[in-house]
Amino acid sequence: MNTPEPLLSVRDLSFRFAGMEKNVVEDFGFDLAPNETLCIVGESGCGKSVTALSMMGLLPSDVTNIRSGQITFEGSTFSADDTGRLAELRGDRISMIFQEPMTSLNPAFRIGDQIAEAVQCHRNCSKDEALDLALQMLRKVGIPAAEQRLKEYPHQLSGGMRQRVMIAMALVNDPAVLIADEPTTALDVTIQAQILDLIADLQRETGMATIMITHDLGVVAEIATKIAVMYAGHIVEFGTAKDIFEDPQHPYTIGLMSSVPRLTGPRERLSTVPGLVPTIATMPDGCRFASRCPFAQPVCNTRPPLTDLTAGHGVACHFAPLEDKLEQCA
Amino acid sequence: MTQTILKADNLVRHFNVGGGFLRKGATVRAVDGVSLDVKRGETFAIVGESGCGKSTLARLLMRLLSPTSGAVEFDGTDISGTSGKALADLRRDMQFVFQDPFSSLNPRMTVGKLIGEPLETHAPDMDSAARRQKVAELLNLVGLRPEHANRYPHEFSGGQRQRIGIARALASGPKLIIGDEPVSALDVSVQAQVINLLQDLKDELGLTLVIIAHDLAVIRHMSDRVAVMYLGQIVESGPAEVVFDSPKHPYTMALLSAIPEPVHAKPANRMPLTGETPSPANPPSGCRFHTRCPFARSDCETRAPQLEQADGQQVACHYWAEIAADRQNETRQAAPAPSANVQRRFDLYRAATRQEEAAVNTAP
Amino acid sequence: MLSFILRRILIAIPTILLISVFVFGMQKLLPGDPVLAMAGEERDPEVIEYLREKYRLNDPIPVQYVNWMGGVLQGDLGISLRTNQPVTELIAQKLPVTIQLAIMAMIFALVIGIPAGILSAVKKGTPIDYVANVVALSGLSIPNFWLGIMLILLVSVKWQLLPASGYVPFGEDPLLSIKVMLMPAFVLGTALAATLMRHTRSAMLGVLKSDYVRTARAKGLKERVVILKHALRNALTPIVTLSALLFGELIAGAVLTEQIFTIPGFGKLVVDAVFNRDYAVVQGIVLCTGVGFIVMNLLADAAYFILNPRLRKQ
Amino acid sequence: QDLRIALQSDADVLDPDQSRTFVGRIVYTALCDKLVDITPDLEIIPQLATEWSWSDDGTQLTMKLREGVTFHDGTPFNAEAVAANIERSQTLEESRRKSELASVTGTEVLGEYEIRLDLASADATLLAQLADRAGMMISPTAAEEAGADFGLNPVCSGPFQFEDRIAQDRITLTKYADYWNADEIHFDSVTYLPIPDTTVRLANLQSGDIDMLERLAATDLAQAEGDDSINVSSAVSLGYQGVTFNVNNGEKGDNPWGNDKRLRQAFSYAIDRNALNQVVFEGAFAAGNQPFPPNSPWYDAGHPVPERDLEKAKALLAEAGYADGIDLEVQVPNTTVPMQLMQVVQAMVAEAGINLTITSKEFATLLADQSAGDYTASQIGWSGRVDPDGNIHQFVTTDGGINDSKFSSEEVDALLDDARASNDTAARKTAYDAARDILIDESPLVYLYHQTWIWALDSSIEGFTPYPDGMIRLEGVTKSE
Amino acid sequence: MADATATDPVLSAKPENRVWKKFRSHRSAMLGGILVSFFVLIALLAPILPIPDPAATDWGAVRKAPTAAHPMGTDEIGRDVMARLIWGAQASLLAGVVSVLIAVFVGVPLGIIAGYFGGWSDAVISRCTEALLAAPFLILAIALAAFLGPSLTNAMIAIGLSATPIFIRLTRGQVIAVKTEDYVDSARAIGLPTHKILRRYILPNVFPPVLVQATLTIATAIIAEASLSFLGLGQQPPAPSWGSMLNTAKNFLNQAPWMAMWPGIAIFLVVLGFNLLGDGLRDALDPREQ
Ligand SMILES: Nc1ncnc2c1ncn2[C@@H]1O[C@H](COP(=O)(O)OP(=O)(O)OP(=O)(O)O)[C@@H](O)[C@H]1O
Ligand SMILES: Nc1ncnc2c1ncn2[C@@H]1O[C@H](COP(=O)(O)OP(=O)(O)OP(=O)(O)O)[C@@H](O)[C@H]1O
Ligand SMILES: [Mg+2]
Ligand SMILES: [Mg+2]
Repeated sequence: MNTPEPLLSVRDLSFRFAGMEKNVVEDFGFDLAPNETLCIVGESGCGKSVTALSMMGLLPSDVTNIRSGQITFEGSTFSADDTGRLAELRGDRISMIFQEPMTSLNPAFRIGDQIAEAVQCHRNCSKDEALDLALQMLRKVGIPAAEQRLKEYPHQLSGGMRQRVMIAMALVNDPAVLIADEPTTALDVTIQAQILDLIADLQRETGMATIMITHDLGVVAEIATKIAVMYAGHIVEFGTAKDIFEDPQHPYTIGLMSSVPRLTGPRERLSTVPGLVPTIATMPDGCRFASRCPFAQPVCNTRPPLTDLTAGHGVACHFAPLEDKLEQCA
Repeated sequence: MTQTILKADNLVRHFNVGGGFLRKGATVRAVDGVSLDVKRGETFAIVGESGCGKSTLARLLMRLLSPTSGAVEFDGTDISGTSGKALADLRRDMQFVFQDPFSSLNPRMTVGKLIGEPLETHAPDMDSAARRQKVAELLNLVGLRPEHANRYPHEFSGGQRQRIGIARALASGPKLIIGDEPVSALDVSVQAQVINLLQDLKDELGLTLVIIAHDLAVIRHMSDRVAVMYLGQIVESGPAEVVFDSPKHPYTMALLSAIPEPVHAKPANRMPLTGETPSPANPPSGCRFHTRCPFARSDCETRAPQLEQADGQQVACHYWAEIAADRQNETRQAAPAPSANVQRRFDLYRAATRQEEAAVNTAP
Repeated sequence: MLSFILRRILIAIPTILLISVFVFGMQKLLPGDPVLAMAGEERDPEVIEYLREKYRLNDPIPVQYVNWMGGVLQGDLGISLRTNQPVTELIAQKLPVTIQLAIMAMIFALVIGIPAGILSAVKKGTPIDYVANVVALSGLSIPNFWLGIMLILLVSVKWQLLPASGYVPFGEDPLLSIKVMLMPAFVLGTALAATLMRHTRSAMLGVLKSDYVRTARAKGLKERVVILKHALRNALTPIVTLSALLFGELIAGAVLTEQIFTIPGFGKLVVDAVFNRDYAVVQGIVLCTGVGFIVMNLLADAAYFILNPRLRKQ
Repeated sequence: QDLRIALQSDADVLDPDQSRTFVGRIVYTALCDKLVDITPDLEIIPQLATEWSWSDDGTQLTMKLREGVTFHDGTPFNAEAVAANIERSQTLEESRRKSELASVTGTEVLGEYEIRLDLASADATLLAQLADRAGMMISPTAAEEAGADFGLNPVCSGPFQFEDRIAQDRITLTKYADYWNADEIHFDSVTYLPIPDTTVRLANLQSGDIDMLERLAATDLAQAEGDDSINVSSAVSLGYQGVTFNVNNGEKGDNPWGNDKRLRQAFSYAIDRNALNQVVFEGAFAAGNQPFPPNSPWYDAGHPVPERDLEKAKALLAEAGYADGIDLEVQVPNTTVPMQLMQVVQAMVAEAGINLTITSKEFATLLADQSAGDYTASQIGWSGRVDPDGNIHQFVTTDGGINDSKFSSEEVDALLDDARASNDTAARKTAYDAARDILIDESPLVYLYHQTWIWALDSSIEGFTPYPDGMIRLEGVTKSE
Repeated sequence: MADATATDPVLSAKPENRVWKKFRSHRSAMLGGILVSFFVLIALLAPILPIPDPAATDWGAVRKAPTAAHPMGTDEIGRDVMARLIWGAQASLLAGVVSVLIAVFVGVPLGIIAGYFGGWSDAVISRCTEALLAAPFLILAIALAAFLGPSLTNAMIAIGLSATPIFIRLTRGQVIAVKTEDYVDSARAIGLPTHKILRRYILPNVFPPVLVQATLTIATAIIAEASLSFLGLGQQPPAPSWGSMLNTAKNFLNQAPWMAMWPGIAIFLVVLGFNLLGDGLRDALDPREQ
């Protein structure tokens, strides 16, 4: 597979919360080329949102503590805790859709103004032009009666509409990289499809790269070029959509995929990943999934590195490739 | 004991919006004449477009909002007028999971307190040790750790908070839970846990569920009956399997066709919905869906359809029969099953898990 | 809007009645005899009796109240027992003075207090925060008279920069008028500035943690805009309530400052009137401040509406 | 040229007949001429009346009036005007001057510029009254017109006429061009500014915002004297400050302090009046034990200001049965000086075994309680009158209007009534001395000190003469540029 | 899933401890605590400290600048300023703290009721607040002095009452904002009785500005005590309080600046102490604060 020049790459990103001894997210990294879509999936609470925030330089500095990491964006490399650099980029070159649609909009301002403001702070244009752009954007994300909504306040919108406003706000400046944290969770499937199409269109038009955090494997299957599966702050498996969907290797990936309810066929009891994620404080030093892994062996007390199984398909498991190793064990 | 546990009769809720000091605002018809009844022990699902009034309906059913008109009956008693103590008591039997896990938890209370609170309210005799114990159990049940009881909501991820909300709703041992997208923020494995949990509770305790969700796979998996809403009204309802297998209303069809499947390289064959979603402040005349309906005819613009019986389901469309006839051969394609390779791994994994569980259960 | 205002006016009527009854009753219960205070050193019993009759002080209190109220309805607030001036005239004379003082003090307070509060919230835990807090709290702890006298001694006596005291009507010579009021307004404003600063700081600290501030940052807005627009706007609710209240307190609290700088304002009028048991004056003033408070509250409520769109529904 | 004078407080109504404040009188000095005036030595001298004579029995006072005098509104001043003024003082319902002119039964206009006052009985105090508000002449036309509202726009015949007043801010008077003694007046206008705070008053003088001030705080004296640009003048006042005991005023009079004069004597002995003066007033005031200051001709030298005598005080207490001490509650006006004063007294009498508690009250309350007899002891004073009678008669005679102590002694009543009726200074003095013997023994009022009026003036002001009545007379006062 | 039920020490680690721990590690709060305790200690220990009698006058040493014998100088009638400062601590602290407590305990509940329930209760409470606001403090104080008699307690009541309206209004405003939050709905949804909603959901979320106002009002209250004692309502002479010391000092700012300086500094430090404590408490109670 020929890899195009990456637009954004992240290396060795680790950070922790103040007062904790272990990193919440450890050795996180990926390369992302224009037009590509990286989907991050994983256990809820595994650190997807905080990772996204760290790439925006928006982690609250008093509670989080970046231990290491470099970011390369459009050819220049800087340290992950260089919030100044990130601040220059955000909103313009890199923008983000937050997971919390309800609280992420300022209750005191009309949504039109909030979007227009994002335009105006990066472009030299009049308020009217900005509002106009905002209106177009609201239409694009499928908000009904967009002219009127433009003048409304966040509390007057339903959850899904707020989410779309957030999306409009993030996309309005044609960013080079879009980080979307569960952007369609609050939306119905028709609108979800509309948004995904919109993002895809933009990607085609502008070469925007997207990092998408989502739990909906259907969405992942539809849009991902690359997938990172995270568990407890580690990337446990990384690969193309095909790799992950057709050749899942890590036990967590498998567990995850097998728990998806099906749209067809009999309604049987869903399979799950049993057990609980350890808290950060009690997190084992070895494989973080070991305590819940049905295949766990003593060797799992050491941390398995993310090693490439095939080019671009990495798995952090002592037992990959799965069948071979399992058979060996058996 | 009646069959019906929750009944809504022509519920209407309007909001006045946009009125500044001087301007006269518009009226949003968030819920505009919804009738439904939920049977004891069933799972009733409500799906629909964002902003079509699902959350508002749920709040009306919970009496968190009072209806502009119409009535809600719970367990045979009209609760539209109850207040104070009676209402509080009612809430032991009737619980709500909020849509937004971020704003619906008091930021200044620990998770333990938040979950312990319904217990304290509805089981005041319980001593505090027992309560802590119960909270720990509840946390466990939703896949969180008992240690988490001492943390505050902001220290949790979205999915974790949503689980806190679910634990909270389960705490008082309600007969009915109304969940406003209760599993939307959960990853699929936890989602599976929660769905299984709800299923178990339903089976063991006869819990009734009203679920609002966007994830149709979840709906299909969980629910006995489904109602599809569009712009404040129910356009189709019926047993889940029937609705999923042979949708009668064009909107339902569009909805179902838009579901992304978690399988690689499956071409999407969506039924396109054209046009903008109309505003609930100014709903289209006649059939509210006519502006976007691919099958719309001229009289749809003027004549508002009523819900009518149609092969075991109810549809609000004048031409459902004809459309159904048209689409006879276009039955839903079964999603391709996972490849054999993947399926084998799933089986392997399940087997290993079962083994593991058995081991844990037999351990002293 | 109109109906809102009308409703508020309707509500205001019982409020004012309540206030006037309350104060009237209170006053009449006070020890000390207005006539005795008026009679002078000699306290001629004949004069005392005459004055009692003249001002109808022998009537039962409810009758006195009704009489007074009857006058009020005809726009007559009675006359000052002390100077024989009509109360309306007195109020018309003093009110602009105090309002000017209060406005200038308020401006001082807002101009100093809010930026300082924002700064110390943004720089929480840094030396700037500590300094701002210490300065604010000392502003609060330094009694007005001390600050006032020190300023007079320094600015007027030593440097001869500003007049030591007195008052020039704004209409007469606006510049001089403002100059004369500078020191008193500053003195009056310090404590207020401190209060505003502390409240702003606290409210900002809360708001700075919210998600929408993060959103604003994510848009790439300058930190300044994030703070001054997005955060401040939401932090303003308690500050607005407070400002409205404080403005009212300013008028009442200007006494000491007016005393020191010899400003013929409301505050001094009230105090003298109370000490001399000049009932009509007290009553008139209270009526006036009552209306003032109602107006301030109205403004504060209107500000709520503007600041918090969530309240605007229905 | 404008002269700016800072007063300690704002004047009340500017109607001499209704007025009751001390500062009001200061303003009248410039605004209203009186029939007679006083010298700094308290001798009565002509002002609007050029000469006068008493009938032999002292019941008729004939006065010749100054000619060519007009009121500020142009109304000529003449005997009719005097008659009208006296009638107004006596009959205006609001008049506070009634008691001062109580002895006058009628007037007789003898000519354009001659008038006779008829008295019920001899009244030695009358001339002194006419040297004050009772003798101030206001324009009869204006008075007729304005009635009781005269004070809003007073019209007199003094060197300055009323211009403008903003309550609590200023009273402005402008020079009256047709004043009979206009040559002596060197200012075009005079502005009175009430500045209550003593420190601020001084600061205003130092910053040049005012030209002079009255009642400089004794504690600021040293500072003012040290300042080259400020001159200080002073005069011991006619008034006094002391403690009034409730001897017989209502139920509360029935207490050890009211019943046993030994206690009151002990109280007086326990106080070191000179130390008091030193501590509170830096020695600038005058210690006192009588209603007249020691420098007054009426002072009874037979009872000099006593030295403090703790032993005697203790002995008296023991004699009265309070060897182990006794409580005393004193009500005090809630202003700085009285509070400070009483705290010093408190400390002094404590050494004798008197446990003094101070109750501070704002003045209106204090006055009401005092006249109602709801007190044991009260710290209060008197601003003083030119005639000795004004400082003593109403306070200790049985029917005295301000006898809040309700002290009553037939002997004292007789002596003071006699003194009032006589025009013979020596005879009056004897009577007052005789009354003093009793009063000092009974001590219903314990006198503590006499205030000294202190004026501070800009050094450019010349020709100012301090008077013991505390007034500011502007004749001859000049300001150099 | 079976493992975690039978637990464990973590469960008993009460969140209260966390608040306390956070509070303890808050540096400026600790400084505030030290300041306040210092003055409280002084106030309590006044009788046994080796200082002169605060009422003992010395005619020979009136308004003397600080010396070894009188480290803070003497006052206008020759009393030791330091002794008076120490003895005055009690009255001033009481006046400051108790009157603020009165205002808070009366004002906050009323504000909550007015804000949360709206309608009639709001109308009645708001109207009364306005009436109270419009009534001059002086009248209230003189009337109370006359009817309740002169005591520190009554002074505290008077100050407390006059400070109450501000707390009512402040709380009301906050409540109106907070009650629109989703989490309040969530409390209603679980059927929490109203009084608990008010206590657990509304109160903690309206508390920060109230706390700030309370710590600020302490300063005003300490100073107000002095004006009341002049009206015969507070501490009566010769018993000292900082406020009345300041009040007297006013007349001697030129000649004896130290008379105003020491009580001024004392008030400042106490107020600073309480404010720092307040900040600390606020931070400790705010879970989002590290
Ligand atoms: N302020 C904080 N203090 C301590 N722990 C925190 C804090 N914020 C988040 N966490 C923890 O960090 C972890 C990662 O949180 P994050 O929000 O990134 O999860 P997520 O992967 O986005 O989950 P979800 O899919 O549910 O949104 C969680 O376990 C959460 O409990
Ligand atoms: N408090 C309110 N004031 C004004 N309008 C409101 C209010 N709450 C809801 N609405 C309007 O009512 C309509 C229905 O909102 P609701 O939240 O019920 O939608 P929903 O179906 O839950 O959508 P979603 O799936 O996006 O959550 C929307 O148009 C919304 O703007
Ligand atoms: Mg997340
Ligand atoms: Mg919703």
